[in-house]
Order: sequence, then C-alpha cells, then structure tokens
Amino acid sequence: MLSPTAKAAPRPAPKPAAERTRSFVEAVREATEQEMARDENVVLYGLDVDDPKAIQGTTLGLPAKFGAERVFGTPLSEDAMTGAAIGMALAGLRPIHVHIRMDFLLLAVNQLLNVAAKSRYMYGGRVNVPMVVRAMIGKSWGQGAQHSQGLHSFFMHVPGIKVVAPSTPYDAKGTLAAAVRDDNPVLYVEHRLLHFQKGPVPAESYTVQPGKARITVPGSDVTVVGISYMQVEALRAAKYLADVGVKAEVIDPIWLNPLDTDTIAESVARTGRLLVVDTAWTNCGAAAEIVSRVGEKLQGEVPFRFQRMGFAPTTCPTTPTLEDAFYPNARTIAAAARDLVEGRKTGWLPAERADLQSIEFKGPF
Amino acid sequence: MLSPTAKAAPRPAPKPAAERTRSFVEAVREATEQEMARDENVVLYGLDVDDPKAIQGTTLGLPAKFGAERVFGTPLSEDAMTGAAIGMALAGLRPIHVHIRMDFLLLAVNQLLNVAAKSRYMYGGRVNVPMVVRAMIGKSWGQGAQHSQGLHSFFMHVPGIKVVAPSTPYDAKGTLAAAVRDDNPVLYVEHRLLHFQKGPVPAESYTVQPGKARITVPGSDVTVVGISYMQVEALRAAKYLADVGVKAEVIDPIWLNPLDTDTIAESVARTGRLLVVDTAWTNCGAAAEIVSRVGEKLQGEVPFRFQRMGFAPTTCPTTPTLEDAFYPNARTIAAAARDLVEGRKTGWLPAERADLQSIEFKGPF
Amino acid sequence: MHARLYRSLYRIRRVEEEIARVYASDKIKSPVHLSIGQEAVSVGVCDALRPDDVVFGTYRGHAMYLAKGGDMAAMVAELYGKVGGCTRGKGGSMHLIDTECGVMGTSAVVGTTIANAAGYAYAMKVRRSDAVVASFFGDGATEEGVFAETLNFAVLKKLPVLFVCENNGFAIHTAQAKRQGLTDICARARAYGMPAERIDGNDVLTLRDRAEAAIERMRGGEGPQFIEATTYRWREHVGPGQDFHLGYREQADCDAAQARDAVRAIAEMLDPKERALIESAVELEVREAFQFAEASAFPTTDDLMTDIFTEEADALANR
Amino acid sequence: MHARLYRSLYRIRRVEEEIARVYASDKIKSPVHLSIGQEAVSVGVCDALRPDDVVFGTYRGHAMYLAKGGDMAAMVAELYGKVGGCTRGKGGSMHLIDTECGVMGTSAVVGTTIANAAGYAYAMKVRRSDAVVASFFGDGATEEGVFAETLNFAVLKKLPVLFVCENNGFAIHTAQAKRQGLTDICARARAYGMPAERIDGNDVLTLRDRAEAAIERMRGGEGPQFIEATTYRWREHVGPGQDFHLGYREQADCDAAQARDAVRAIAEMLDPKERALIESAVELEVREAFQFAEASAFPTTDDLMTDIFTEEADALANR
Ligand SMILES: Cc1ncc(C[n+]2csc(CCOP(=O)(O)OP(=O)(O)O)c2C)c(N)n1
Ligand SMILES: Cc1ncc(C[n+]2csc(CCOP(=O)(O)OP(=O)(O)O)c2C)c(N)n1
Ligand SMILES: [Mg+2]
Ligand SMILES: [Mg+2]
Repeated sequence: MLSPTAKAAPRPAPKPAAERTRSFVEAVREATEQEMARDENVVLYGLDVDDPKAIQGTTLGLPAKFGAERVFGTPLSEDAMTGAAIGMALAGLRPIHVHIRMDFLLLAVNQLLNVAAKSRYMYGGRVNVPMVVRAMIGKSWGQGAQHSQGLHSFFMHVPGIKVVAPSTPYDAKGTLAAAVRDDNPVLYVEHRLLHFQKGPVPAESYTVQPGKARITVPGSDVTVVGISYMQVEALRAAKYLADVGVKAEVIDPIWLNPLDTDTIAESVARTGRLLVVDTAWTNCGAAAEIVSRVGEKLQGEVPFRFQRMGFAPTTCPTTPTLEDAFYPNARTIAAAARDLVEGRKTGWLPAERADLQSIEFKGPF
Repeated sequence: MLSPTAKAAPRPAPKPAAERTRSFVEAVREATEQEMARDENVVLYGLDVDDPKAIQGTTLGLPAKFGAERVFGTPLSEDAMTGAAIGMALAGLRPIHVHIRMDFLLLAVNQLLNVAAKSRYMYGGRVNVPMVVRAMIGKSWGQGAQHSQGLHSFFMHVPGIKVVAPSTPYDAKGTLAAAVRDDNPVLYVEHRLLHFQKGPVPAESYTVQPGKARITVPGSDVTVVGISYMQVEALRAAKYLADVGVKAEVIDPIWLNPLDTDTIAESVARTGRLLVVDTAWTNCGAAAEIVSRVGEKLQGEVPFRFQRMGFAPTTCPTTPTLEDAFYPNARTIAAAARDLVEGRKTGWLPAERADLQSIEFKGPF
Repeated sequence: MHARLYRSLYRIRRVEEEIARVYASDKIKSPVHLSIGQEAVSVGVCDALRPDDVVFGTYRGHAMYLAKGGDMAAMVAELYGKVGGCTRGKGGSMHLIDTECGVMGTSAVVGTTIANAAGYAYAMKVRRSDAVVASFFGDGATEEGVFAETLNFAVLKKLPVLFVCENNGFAIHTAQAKRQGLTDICARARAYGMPAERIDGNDVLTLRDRAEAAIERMRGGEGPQFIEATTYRWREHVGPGQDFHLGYREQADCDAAQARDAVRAIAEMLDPKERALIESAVELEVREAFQFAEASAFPTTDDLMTDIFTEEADALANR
Repeated sequence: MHARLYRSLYRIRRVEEEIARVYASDKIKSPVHLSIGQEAVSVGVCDALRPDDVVFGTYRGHAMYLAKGGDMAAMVAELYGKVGGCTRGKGGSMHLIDTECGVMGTSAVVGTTIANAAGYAYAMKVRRSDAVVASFFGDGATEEGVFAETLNFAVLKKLPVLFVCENNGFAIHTAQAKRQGLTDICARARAYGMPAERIDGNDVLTLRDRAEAAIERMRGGEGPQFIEATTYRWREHVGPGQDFHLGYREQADCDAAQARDAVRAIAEMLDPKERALIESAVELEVREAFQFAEASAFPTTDDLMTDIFTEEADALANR
C-alpha cells in the first residue's frame, strides 16, 4: 500500500545545462540560500553550521547573509535540538537541522520517530511538521564503526517521515528545495563522497519532487539500483559491464520514501534481473524492501533473479584492507551483475580502469 | 552471508510436559530467577522493576530474593542506563535491562547500536558485552502512536546484537536463559499480549539457543511465518484455514538474528507459498528480510509466491475501529493465506469462531 | 479572578471525576492519567498566560488542556475514540491538542515536549513576538537527558519558556528520592543559569502570582524561568481508581494533600451564589461534553490511512 | 614522583609529535585527535590511580591511554591499521583499548563512555571492590543529555566514578560560551549532588593531589567526584596541523597556554641527568613503537567477518 507509484514514465534526465557546472556541496548551499531568501520561515542550524569549515562548505556565507538568528550553531545536544526543530515547525518555521554524521541520529530518533513522524497523525491532522534533517554518511580513511553508517532504512520503516538520498548535484539542489517546502518531516541523506561530485546545476530555483525514480543508464540485461553514493559506483559498474558487452540499466531511486517501485519493477520486467546496491547494511535494509516490492509486483507474471549488495554484515573497520572489503565498489558490482546475467558464478572481476577509480576520502574529517 | 543456517532439521516441538503449565510471565520470571541464582553476575534493572506491579509480575519477588543491589529500579534515564549496562557488562556483570515499552528504546539506540553492538568488533575482540535488553511491544486499548511499536528490525539491521522474540512460555524461558548466558548483547522482544499465554514449562533450567526455527504446525499448502505475537494469530489462522481444507505450515522463527533461513526456505520449497506476518511495519522490516532471504535461496530453483503482513503503513491509532484495521489478525491472515494458495483474490474472510478470538488487552496499562 | 480560577479548577475536577465514574463502563477507549489533586498547577499557570501564548504537556494532560481553554467536549469525545474528538480518535487521552487556544500537544514519551516547547519559543523569538511558551512536565521528566539539554539551550538563546515541573513526588510508583541523588530540582535549573523557585502547587493564588511575574520577565526578554510546583496525585498513576493498597505510598499523605485541596480552598473564598452559578454552568458543560461524546460517531476505516502525511503525499503513497 | 610524571608527560608529547610528523606520509590510516597541550590532565589523574582502577575516554584518547599505561607500540600500530594494533586494525585512533592496564575504551560518539564508566563502577560496587573508575570527557560532552543522566545515577548509587572534564574551551571550532548559557560546569555537577572543583589543567602537581584526594574519598565510599580541568589544545581539532588561520581562536591564547606548558614545567624541576635518561628511554620507546607499526602486517580480509559476535556465534552467522 505504501508503494507510491509513477504510473507514467520515470523522471527524465536533467537537461545537460553544459553552461553551468557545480559541485554537490555548492548545490546544497545554493538550494539552502535560495529557500532561505524565498521564505523567511526557513532557518538553518546544527552543530558547527556557523563554524569556519561551514559543514564542508554547504553553509558557507549563510550566517553572514541571513544573520545569527536564522543560521546558528548549537550545543552538543542532538536529542533536544531535534525536539526543538519540531517545536519550531509547529510554530510555522521550516527548520533545516544538520548532522555531520548520520550515526549521531541515533541520539535524535526518539524525537524524529516518536514525535516528528507521528505528530500529524496522532494529532488528527491538526498540525504540520515541516522540517528537514540533513544527515551525512561517512566513508573511507578510517571513519570506522561509529562514523560510517547509513541508517536510512530506520526512517523508511516508520511511517510519517519522507526520505531522500540524491546522488547528483542537480538532484541535491532540487530535492533539498522540495524537502524544505514539504509540510512533512524529511530526512535528507548526504554521502560525504558525493560532496566532491560535479554536474550540471541550473542557477534558478527548482524542485525535484517525490514520486519518480530516474533511469540514469538505459539497458536491457540487468537492472542495477544504486542508492546514494552507490549510484556513482553503479554508473562506473555499467561501464565495466559495457566493456564485456553487458547492457546494464541503472536506476537512481532518489526518493526512498515514497519509493517509486513502478519504475524499478517495469525495468526488471524487461531485464529479468535486479541488483540493488545500498550504502548501508542489507539486512532489513532498503535493498530488502526494494527486492520485496519488485517481487510483489512481478510475482506470478515475470520471473526475475536478484541480488542485494551493501555493507558487509559486520561493523565497519578502520584499516584499509578490511575497509575495502566492507564496501561494494564498481568492480564488485559489475561482477555481481554479470553473474546475475549469466546465471552462474563466472568468477569474473574486471581489471581496474584508471578512469573509473573511486575517490579516496581524506579529510577534512 | 549473515544467514545462519540449520543444515539439519528444524527445532523439535517441546515435549508437552503436561504436568507443568505456566504463563509467559511466570516463564520469564522463572528464567530470571534461575539465572540469577546460577550466576551472581546477573543483575536485573530498569524503570519500575522493583515496584509493586513488578513489570506485569515478571520481576515479582526478585528484589526480596536477590537484594536491592542486584535488582533495582532506575531514574527515567534510558540513554545513561543503557550505557551503564555496557559498562557493567565490560566489568563482567550480566545485566538484564527492562523496558516496559519498546518505543522507549529509541532513547537507548545510541548506546545499543553505536556502542554495545560494535564494541566487540571495534575493540578487536578484546571485550565481551553480555547484556540482555527486554523490551515490550504494546497493543490494544488505545496504546496509540507511542506505546505500540515493534522496532526489532532496527536491531536486525545493525550487526552485533542478537534478537529473539519468543512466542510461547517454553521459549520465553529457554531463550531468556540463553540470552543471559550469551556473551553478546541480545534484544529480547516481549509482546504484552503474549504475557497472558499459558503453556508447558519444565521446572528445571534449560536454554533455547539461536540457530533453529520451529515448525509449529506442519502443512503442505502455504508457509506462514508468524513473528512474536503474530505466531499466536498465525496458529489461529491455521485453524480457520483447516476449516476450508487449506493445510498451512506455521513457523515460529524464535530468533530473528541469527535467523534460521533454511527451515523457512525448505518449507517454502515444499509449499510454494510464503506469508510472513510481523508485529511491526513491513517496510524494511523483518518480513522484507525473510522474503528476500527465501528468494535468495530458492530463486532459479523453486518458484514461490509470497505476501508480507504487518502493521498498516501508518501511525497506530487509538480508537478501536481504526486500531482493529491497523493490525493483522487470525482472520485476515487466513484470508491472505488462502488467496496465496488459490493464486487469486477470493474475497473470503472466515466468520469469527468464538474459540479463536483474540484477547483484548485491558490494562494494567 | 477568584471566580475565574474556581471555574477552571472545578471544571477540571468535575470532568475527571466523571471520567473516572464512566470508566468502568468501557466507553472510554483509552488509558487515562488523571490530574485530580494536581489541577491547581495548570490552572495557576495558565491563568497568567494570554490566549496567544502556548503550552506543551504530558500524557497527564487533561488539566493543562482544559486550563488553557481546550474544548471539553472534544476532549471527552477523544477519550471515547470518536470522530468528534480533538484528534478525531487517533490520539486518545495522551495526545490532546487544541491549537486554537494554544494547546500545542501532549506526549506519551516522558520529556519529549520539553524540547518541543523550547523550539516553539525559538520561533517566537525569531518572529519578534512577545508570546511565551509554558512547558509542563513531571518530576520524573527532569531525569531525562532532554531536560538538561533543553535547559541549557533555553538559557543560551534566552528563550521565553516557562518550565513548570509538576512535582507530585512519584514517577509511577517510585518516589523521587529513589530516583534522584539530590532531590532539589530547582538547583538543576539554576545550574543551567535559570531563575527557579519552588512553590506549593496547592496554593493557586501564589502560583498564579509568581507565574505572572515570571511571564512578565520573559516578555521583557529576560529568558527562561523555572517553577517547581509541589503537588500530590490523588488517584492511581493510570486509571480511575485508588492505589494505596499497593503500599508504595501512604493514605495519610493523600489526606494531608486533600486537606489543602485548592478546589475547596478557592470555593470557600467565593460568594455562595456566585459559586453555585459557576458550578451549575460547569455541570451543564460536563453533561453536554459526555452527551457530545456519546453522540459522535466512531471513525470509519477510511480514516486509517489519512493524516500520515499531508493529503497530497498520502494520495501519492496510497496510489 | 616528578620523574614518573615527567616520563608520562614526555612520552605522550613525543609520540604525538611523531604522529604529527609522520602524518603527511599517509602511513597513518586514521583521523587523529591529538592531545598535545592537554597531556597533564590525563597524566595527573592517571598517576593517582591504581593499576586495577580503570579509565574510559574519548576519540581524543592517546594521552589517557598512554598515561594509564597503555602499550605504545600497539597504539601506533593501530593508527597504521596493522594487526599488531591494540584493536588489530579494526578500531583506529578513536577506539583505543588496553584492558590489561585498565584502559576500557574510547568512543567517537561524544558522551557515550560517561555512562559506560558509571556502569563499570556499579559493578565494582556490587563486587565490593575498592577499585574506582575515571571517566574522561570534553567540555562539549557536558551538553549531552547522557552527562546529566549519568551524574544523577552516580550520585544516587554513590558510585566510585571520578568524572574528569577536560575543558579546552572548544568543541571543534565553537567556543564554550557559544554553547552554554552558563559556563560553570562544576555548578552542574554540584546540582546533581556531587563535590566538584575546577583545577588548572596545566598544573599537574595540584591536579594529581586533588585527584588523589578525590579517589581516596571514593574508595572510602563517599561516592562520585568531579574535576573540571582547564586546558588548551595546541593543534587543530582533528589532524596534525595548526588552525589559527581559521579565525575561531587566537594564537595569543595558545602562546599563553604554551608558556605554562606542563611538560616543560616538570622538566625544569628535574635533575638534568635524570631528565636526559628519561628522555632517551622515551625516544627509544617511540622509535621502537613506529618500527613495530611499520613491521606489523595489515589484516587479511579473513578478519573482516570475525569479532562481530563471539567466535561460536560468528561461525553460526557465517555458515
Ligand atoms: C521515556 C519514557 N520512559 C518511561 C516511560 C514510562 N512512564 C510513563 S509515566 C512515567 C512516570 C513519569 O513520572 P513524572 O514525570 O513524575 O510524571 P507523573 O506521571 O508523575 O505526572 C513513566 C516512567 C515513558 N512514558 N517514557
Ligand atoms: C554525539 C556526537 N555529536 C557530535 C559529534 C561531532 N564531534 C566530534 S568531536 C566534537 C567536539 C567535542 O568537544 P569536546 O567534548 O569539548 O571535546 P574536545 O574535542 O574538545 O576534546 C563534536 C561535536 C560527535 N562525535 N558525537
Ligand atoms: Mg511525578
Ligand atoms: Mg573541548
């Protein structure tokens, strides 16, 4: 029932506005600035949003432009500061609350899931809770056990909060604008490695609303769904696969709740194979959900094979030898996709192509 | 990989020790008492464990028997009290920390998931964290949004903490004993409606270890997995189904992490149909996980159809008309199972049998 | 003023007595945490608030809801689980709201609304409004981390929040001294930089005065204020009955509290005629509230899947 | 005693300087939060502890780990991500542990180990042990709810925990006064019923004395004690460099702190020959630690799936 559906076509690719390229960081900053200029109810806060490093630059210049009342750093009090966002939202503000690590959301879930997600319902529709929580997933360079988690599935599990995980600067800007204007709470998942990505970003304000996934590479042999940063790895994997003649169709769900199951299921109906790659654990994760939903749609009609990839089912280690094995990457994704296509363990792993290497994250921590 | 498997047969049914019947509450109390007597390192604490109502009787008499140091009530400080459990465990105690509502665990997940679940790994195997968290799921009688959640999937998602959800007094006793003796953190999920159940419980101490699910009703037409209290509804559903000639095989997973996928998959391979019923939301829930795992095992070999049931994808309402529709029950489970068997929407819903009515929970709140 | 206070006190007392009476009939589809004996705290504070000021409270929220002007019929209908309820049967007794008169919500998770109140106050500040917020919570709530976190934030930002601790000496059945190493709640507030005073919660007149003074200071920009009001719960923690048989507290303590009952104390200050007029008006309101609740319909299952998100989003989710 | 303190101070200072120096080579596979300038707090307190006493700390934990006697080579190897590391490459700089000398862990989530320390102390109490626990944390951690919750619990149960707030005036780049309405951290401790004192964290001798007195009180059953040690971080929050160019703090403040450097102060109290002996022994230890780290192997991928649970359970999970 929750399955939101785009009966029509999936989201078209953004026009390659070659004239204007921006980084993910700049896209986030720009959306924030435009939304704050557009609506004086928007406020931006969180630990260190007003410090010199400005959350990797995503809040740069905003304290000066909008003043210390609308842009402010906070005490180290995730629980109360999340509760405060709810109070602000009840009073008509539109807070954006920033967390430099998603791991710290575990201190905030009581307010987010017991209060924010439930308020509209338990108060019989008498209140709106327009608030955005930006939470970053860390990776690489010894981030380790407590600075690396992708916990978005918790927010997909409990009804009442939307979840978005853009992977391009274009979507970063458009979904953040949509999230800020949304009258419901929204978790905005930001992967630290995406911050380096560059891409076309129109100057004017626009929104990328929930409802539609995007087919980022059309193909016919296997459907690869890449969530958040794993979209980047999936795109690279598609190139490795092209080298061996496998045509992967890559999909970016963008919004995880509501999730556009139709676009994914329609693709799987064509390819007969589904590989879901998440930047999180798979056990009770978004990958399990996507697999289940596609199964619900296609069972009895179109047979398909699938695989889930994500964090290894263990705690994130710091040392690089183990850390590398903890995460899926373009090559392991390509290998899994090819095995799905061939219906057997081929043992193939593409040789690394220099142009398709992952960025190693190396601070600022 | 996480899929723990019982290559051999599933767990046999406990011998119907007709001579000794106990309630779920008594089983929990007895296991606690025996473990505390057996090992002086076991301590029991949490809000109100030593108050006159004694957590529905599960802690009755224990303060007097073991003293105020080993059995104690606490301040309203879920976060710190959970952190304290970890410290106790590091020092060699075996704390059992009790929460009268699983909803309140959202205040404790930082310590449970960021610290307890990760300590052994992030400290390179140098520590054990033997602790048990008992958490109760509420249902009925206007418990509402914040007193009704089943959040076990969060603990299945993050590696490092075991999860058990017994449905019978026999398993309640045996799994609690196993959990207390386990050197890893264990979440022990208790459903308030199960507290009323009675069943055979041997007097002596015994454990029901992780690793094997139990086939509670053998059948050939459809596999029904019922989690926690939904096991009771599933057993009732099997009777409704028998009335119309459908032979359901009912499985109680008992342990959710590690999960015995093999027993479930083997059953589905025989029946060709899988219905998973959880006392939680299905989105990224245990039901999604079980469906995905069975798919992983059987795809390409045995085709099967499946359905997930759980909380309606909304916030839990208080008024009975809506609350009834929020939960699966024996009749809606039976209806779904029959539809799966017939491969179409039959529209059948069994008439309520007086002997199969659900217990309405009516306090103590 | 006495008449107004009495009307408010009597109104709460009577509707809760009626709730307790009706409870056995099973018409009330919800646990109830009664405020009987504690009414004066809500009444004293709310009487000093303006209509555009707002309050946040707890599952023990009937008194606050009514004292701030909440619709009694909508509250009783809510307890009955009816569509006429203040949350249309979705929230029950623990989630009362009446945004029109500034009741911004009550929560079943201890401590949560303390932070919500501070956030609301932050919005008032950003808006240059002189409206203030009152946050009601129990003595138990002061043990939750969110309490300390919020106090610090409120002082840091000089927020117009009046923190009101209704100290009834117990959290469920556990006495304060069994939960707090040092039982001086005001000391905690002061340690975070906030003026705090402990007031007899039965003394509705003093309470009202001191609340008014605190509120004036807040409107003048002096930042958050703290009141600890000592009080006593006459009934069991949850449910309509008594609980002295449980042995966790003494009937004698209740007798002492009842001897200082604010409802009777204020009643005795009134002219008997005026008092009678108030009482009969309240009796009528109570009767009508229960009639309204009885007459109101139960929601239909269509309502199950609304209000999760705003309408548009619910439509998308359910498509 | 001076020699002992100096050895400990110098050991921490030198290994961290070396870490900073090596950092650019990318051999250290982990973020590092250096304690340079803050060593005296850990050294003063740990010197007053017995070997069977334990400590819990934070991601800025090198100083505490070493001061309590942690194995230097295992620490450096851990930073290098090697199997010889104290967590075999799994935890990195932020999760140091050495259970043999009572270093019970450090955490990257601010505030968490404060509660863990109290739990450990509870165990000591149940066991009738007179061992005590020291909990190290920053000024920022005192804003987390868990801090207040733990203080209350520790006083309630009279736990033998010495709370040590290393107040370096900043949380990352945000000054204390921007985060705390009232910046008196000791006042918070007292409000929960705990003796508290603020001590110059550069004055290692006084600190050691006061810590010893507090620890004696704890062993005597007087319950938790609180020390706020004022100090200054010389380097950037995370990483090996300076950060005065960021503009959030002044070089002059650092100069003032450096003028009162405990390492130099204690050095100057020693006989030059004794000092030279200590220094050369430490230099050797440091050199050997880095050699050990270099020589140690990286874990193999087999190690990825061990230590999630105890062995038996890992086997079950991976079958
Ligand atoms: C976070 C949380 N923990 C525990 C509970 C269970 N609980 C419900 S009421 C209550 C006592 C609260 O005491 P107090 O704050 O003094 O309020 P009172 O009921 O006395 O008005 C407790 C522990 C809860 N609802 N929320
Ligand atoms: C719960 C939590 N929130 C935020 C962070 C991000 N963070 C890392 S260090 C730090 C500052 C902590 O300051 P303080 O406690 O004073 O310690 P210091 O670094 O000064 O030693 C913050 C906010 C975190 N690690 N954990
Ligand atoms: Mg109370
Ligand atoms: Mg600091």
